[in-house]
Amino acid sequence: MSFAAGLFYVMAALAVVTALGMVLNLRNTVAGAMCLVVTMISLAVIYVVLDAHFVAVLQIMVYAGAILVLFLFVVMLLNLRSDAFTPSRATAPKVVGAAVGVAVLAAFLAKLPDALPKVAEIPADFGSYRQVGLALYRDYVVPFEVASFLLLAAVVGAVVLAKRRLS
Amino acid sequence: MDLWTVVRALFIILVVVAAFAPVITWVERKQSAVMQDRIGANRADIGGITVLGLLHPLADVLKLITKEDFVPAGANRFLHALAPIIAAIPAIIGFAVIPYGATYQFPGHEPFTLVGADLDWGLLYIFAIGSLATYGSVLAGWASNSNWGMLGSLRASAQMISYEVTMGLSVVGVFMVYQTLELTDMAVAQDSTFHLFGFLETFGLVKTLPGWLSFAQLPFWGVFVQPLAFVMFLTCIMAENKRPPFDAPEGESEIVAGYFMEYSGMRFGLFYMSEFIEIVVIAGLLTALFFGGWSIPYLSKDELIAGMTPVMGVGLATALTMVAHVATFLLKVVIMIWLQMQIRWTLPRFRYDQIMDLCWKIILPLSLVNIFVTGAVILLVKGAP
Amino acid sequence: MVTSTSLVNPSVLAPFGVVATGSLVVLLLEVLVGKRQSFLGRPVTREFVGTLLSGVSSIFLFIALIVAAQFFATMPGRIVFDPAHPMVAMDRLTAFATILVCIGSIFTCWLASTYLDELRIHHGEFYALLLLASSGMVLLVQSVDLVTLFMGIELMSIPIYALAGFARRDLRSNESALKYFLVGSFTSAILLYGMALLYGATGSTDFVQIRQAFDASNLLAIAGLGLLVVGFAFKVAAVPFHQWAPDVYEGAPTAVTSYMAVAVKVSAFVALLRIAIQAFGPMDARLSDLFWVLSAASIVVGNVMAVIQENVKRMLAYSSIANAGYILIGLAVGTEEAYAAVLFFLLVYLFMNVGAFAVVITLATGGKDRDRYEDYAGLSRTRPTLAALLTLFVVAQAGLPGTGGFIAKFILFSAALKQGFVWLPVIAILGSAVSFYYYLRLPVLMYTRDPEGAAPRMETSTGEGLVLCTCAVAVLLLGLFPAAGPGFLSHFRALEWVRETVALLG
Amino acid sequence: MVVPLEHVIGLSAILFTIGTVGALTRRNLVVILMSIELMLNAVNLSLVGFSRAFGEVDGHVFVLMVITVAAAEVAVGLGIVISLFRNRDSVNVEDVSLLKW
Repeated sequence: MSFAAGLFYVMAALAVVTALGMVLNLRNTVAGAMCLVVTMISLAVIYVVLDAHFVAVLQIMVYAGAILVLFLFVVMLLNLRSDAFTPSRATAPKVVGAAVGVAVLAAFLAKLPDALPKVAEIPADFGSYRQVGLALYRDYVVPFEVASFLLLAAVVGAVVLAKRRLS
Repeated sequence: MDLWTVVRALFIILVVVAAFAPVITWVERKQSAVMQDRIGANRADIGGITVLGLLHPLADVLKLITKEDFVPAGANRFLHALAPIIAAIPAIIGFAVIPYGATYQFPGHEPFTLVGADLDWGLLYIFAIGSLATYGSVLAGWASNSNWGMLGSLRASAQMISYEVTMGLSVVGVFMVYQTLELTDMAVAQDSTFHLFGFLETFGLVKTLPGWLSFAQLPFWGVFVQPLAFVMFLTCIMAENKRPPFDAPEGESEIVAGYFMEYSGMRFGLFYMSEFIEIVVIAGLLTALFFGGWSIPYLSKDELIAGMTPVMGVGLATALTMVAHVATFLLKVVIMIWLQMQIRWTLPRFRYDQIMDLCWKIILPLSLVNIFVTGAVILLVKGAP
Repeated sequence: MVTSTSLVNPSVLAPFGVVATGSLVVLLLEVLVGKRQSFLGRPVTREFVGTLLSGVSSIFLFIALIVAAQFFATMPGRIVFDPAHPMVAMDRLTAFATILVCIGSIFTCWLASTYLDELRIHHGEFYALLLLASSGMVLLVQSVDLVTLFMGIELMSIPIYALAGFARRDLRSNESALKYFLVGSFTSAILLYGMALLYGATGSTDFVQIRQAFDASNLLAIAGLGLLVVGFAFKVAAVPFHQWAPDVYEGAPTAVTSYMAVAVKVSAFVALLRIAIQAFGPMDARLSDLFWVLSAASIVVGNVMAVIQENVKRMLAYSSIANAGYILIGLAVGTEEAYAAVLFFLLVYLFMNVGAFAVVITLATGGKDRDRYEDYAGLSRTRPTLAALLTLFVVAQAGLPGTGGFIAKFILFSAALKQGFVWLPVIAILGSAVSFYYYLRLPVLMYTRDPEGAAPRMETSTGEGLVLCTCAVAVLLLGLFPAAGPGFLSHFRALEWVRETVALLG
Repeated sequence: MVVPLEHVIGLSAILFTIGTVGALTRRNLVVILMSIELMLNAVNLSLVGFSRAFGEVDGHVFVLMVITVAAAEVAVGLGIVISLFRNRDSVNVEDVSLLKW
């Protein structure tokens, strides 16, 4: 097994463990958020292994560096200490739900290998910021422009909802 | 990309940069002393030898190591211990992609580049690493179960996220000029000169540049072609480092010491050290982006090697050039460190709302204007792609 | 892979561009006018700013409507943004849906300006968010690529999350926004996973190429299609993915509720229609079965639950679930005639639903909605015109002959029967019979009981009057002359338009 | 490709399931939001995997769009949480019971 493949499996295991840590951690929201940060970073490493360098950097910059900091910011702003949360009461339906989820997942995974496409050869600069940038600005210029309006909507929406006094 | 290269480079950088940091604390003390007409650090001695106070960093480290390592009651012990490490690591590994020399080829050898890791998204790497640095300060305040610490964390997270945005936008003009995100390529591109009045020719105001004007040449450095970007980037990156005048998250006259208030001993030392390491990284980054990196003004690498080759042969000429480049780079870095110190000891702390206004209401629009103007100029000079 | 951009048709984006530009203008205008003492010779008050922004927004929406109508009248086939990477297309379906979305948004603008004053939440951002959401809808109905489809859905949803929580001091509005947001973003993730699996199965995000490469025996393709449909079922609140709708509809400001109930549903259904036709071609049997189940469940649950509601907004929420069920019949049947019936249903649904909500809005006063059944007792004495109009709108929703609701249901059910679907129309007709009870409860209350409690608002603003009149006229017109009427009404051929729209899809 | 595609897509499916179960069973608003983020990340992983398999960067562009949307959603979502919290001292979904869930 090559170094990169080994890295993939290590990071995959880390991602699953921390994701479970985020979901199963019932007491501490900040610890949950930190688990998710580790998930994001390990996914970024996996992206590098999959030759998606630009996406990997953005994953760290935006997800780990900005979105989750925002989560932490809000958790701290609202001063959500661990005792602010009561552990959920009814557990039976949740266990059943989780079991159903696992069953569906298992069925999906069992049939997965036959359904997948063949893996193609890739050019040397695959996933570089140049190649992704060209695709973004030429083929996908419409969604790119729409994204700017989307962000505007988010800015206006967040201000409307969270600002103390509107004019 | 060879992942081992990165790992190796990170190790080298860890050792080198970590060794530099204590020296810079000394520089800072001396600099402030000079500006305030004091003598500055001069007491620590070993057998009466003070060496200009250079022993102070050593004493500091000894003091920090031997101090009580205090964890406040109600703190989250794990995150409290983790936070300083998270703060220090991004600072240390940031230097990996900054080139400290060009690509050299000795006869009979493979060409090599003097840089920790030659990534084709070098600058993005720094941004990504820098965006992780936020966690250190955010977690520190939260984990120590202290209201002052929490206030500091809130301020730090808001300030750092905000300035990350403008920091990225402010250097887009530089990418556009050099057409690359790779710091090594950027340094190579800056290893040349341009005619200060070349625009007269471009816009057809004169047919050919008259001789007396064509002597006016400047190095093709970021600071000359993107001066606005330089000022904005310097502001943003200093705000990212949370040092005065942007030290509202620490603000000792308002919120005691902010996010690292409940830290002592070497854990405090790590926060302290990461700030100083960041100074070095920032200096290196500014050098690479705006001051030509390793390049010597008016004397490009090829000219230098070609000029010396007849005298001493290719091998020695290349080696000398390499030494000269590394020395130039270090000199520039030192100047940039001095610049940061100068700013830190000149300006008073901004109020928190002023910091935010500066980011969103001044730098953000200006950086967008800069991008548009740069784009328009490039379009005029080079024509549509 | 990377192609030249010389062949693009930017005109395809014209309606989207107009609406999106409108949002920028409104945002700037609010800032510029809000700071001044007087503007255009009038003192700047909050009401004035609101009216001004409402007017400006409806002008932009109206321009977009005209542009879309122009496309609808002259467009022979379909043009796409960039032939190599279509992304968005303009054809009759797009134009038709854009017109509906614009009408719905204009109605919302007109209704909002007084209503927001009554609720004391009149901020200019409302109109900017409304226009942004509308631009998302316009993009959604013209998407022919999964990426633009996703961006359209999000550009539509994100402003609406904020709009639902626009009454910031009202806990019910907060919670409505929260629930809509949680369900909406969960849905987005589901939809997105479906899209990713479809991309994996077919190697493309373009509808036409997905259709060419679609292999119904492939696990990824089937899972992706299923998740996509589930995501849309959430968006249109089809049973069993409907639990959020009543709460969200009840808590949101009523102007936003009517917008959600109408514009969101219209654009989501048109997008689903386009996916069903263009990306999956001749209706896959499994897809049809899926729609069958969703449709039957929505009709049954929507109608039964509506009976036991005590709040008019909640009742209308369940009735809109039931209406989603009727519309899904058309998708399950999957013939050209059925699709045309779906479009006609959407057209009628727009007017009768906005009309009903407009009455609720017109009654709101003193910072509160009057949305409980008791509030409507004896309304025929206090506000006789409103009582008559509300009667018309609920009677139309129930599907009594003479109204647009009857024609819409009639052609939908007959299209289903023609295709051999027997049980669905039977369920739907039984459901409609149940719906008589809860719809007609309102007229009974209004005409047989004495007024009780606080008096309703006594004056109707111009905007509200316009909306009510338009809706009433449209509901009657579509009911009496669905094909072509006498005199100048002969230009008004709704049935023919929807048939042409569908015929050109292919 | 250094690892088989089914391992990448499998990992993505596992993460998506964890996120879904978390979003449906947890009652803490911020954790629900984070679970939804995890679901989006799982989607991104499969997009990157498929993109690598096809040798086209379409998937990468899609991922960029998803990241943008995720940022926008989080901004609005946390705004809603803040406005709710101002009116009521809780971020537990079960306490949000004015309207029945």
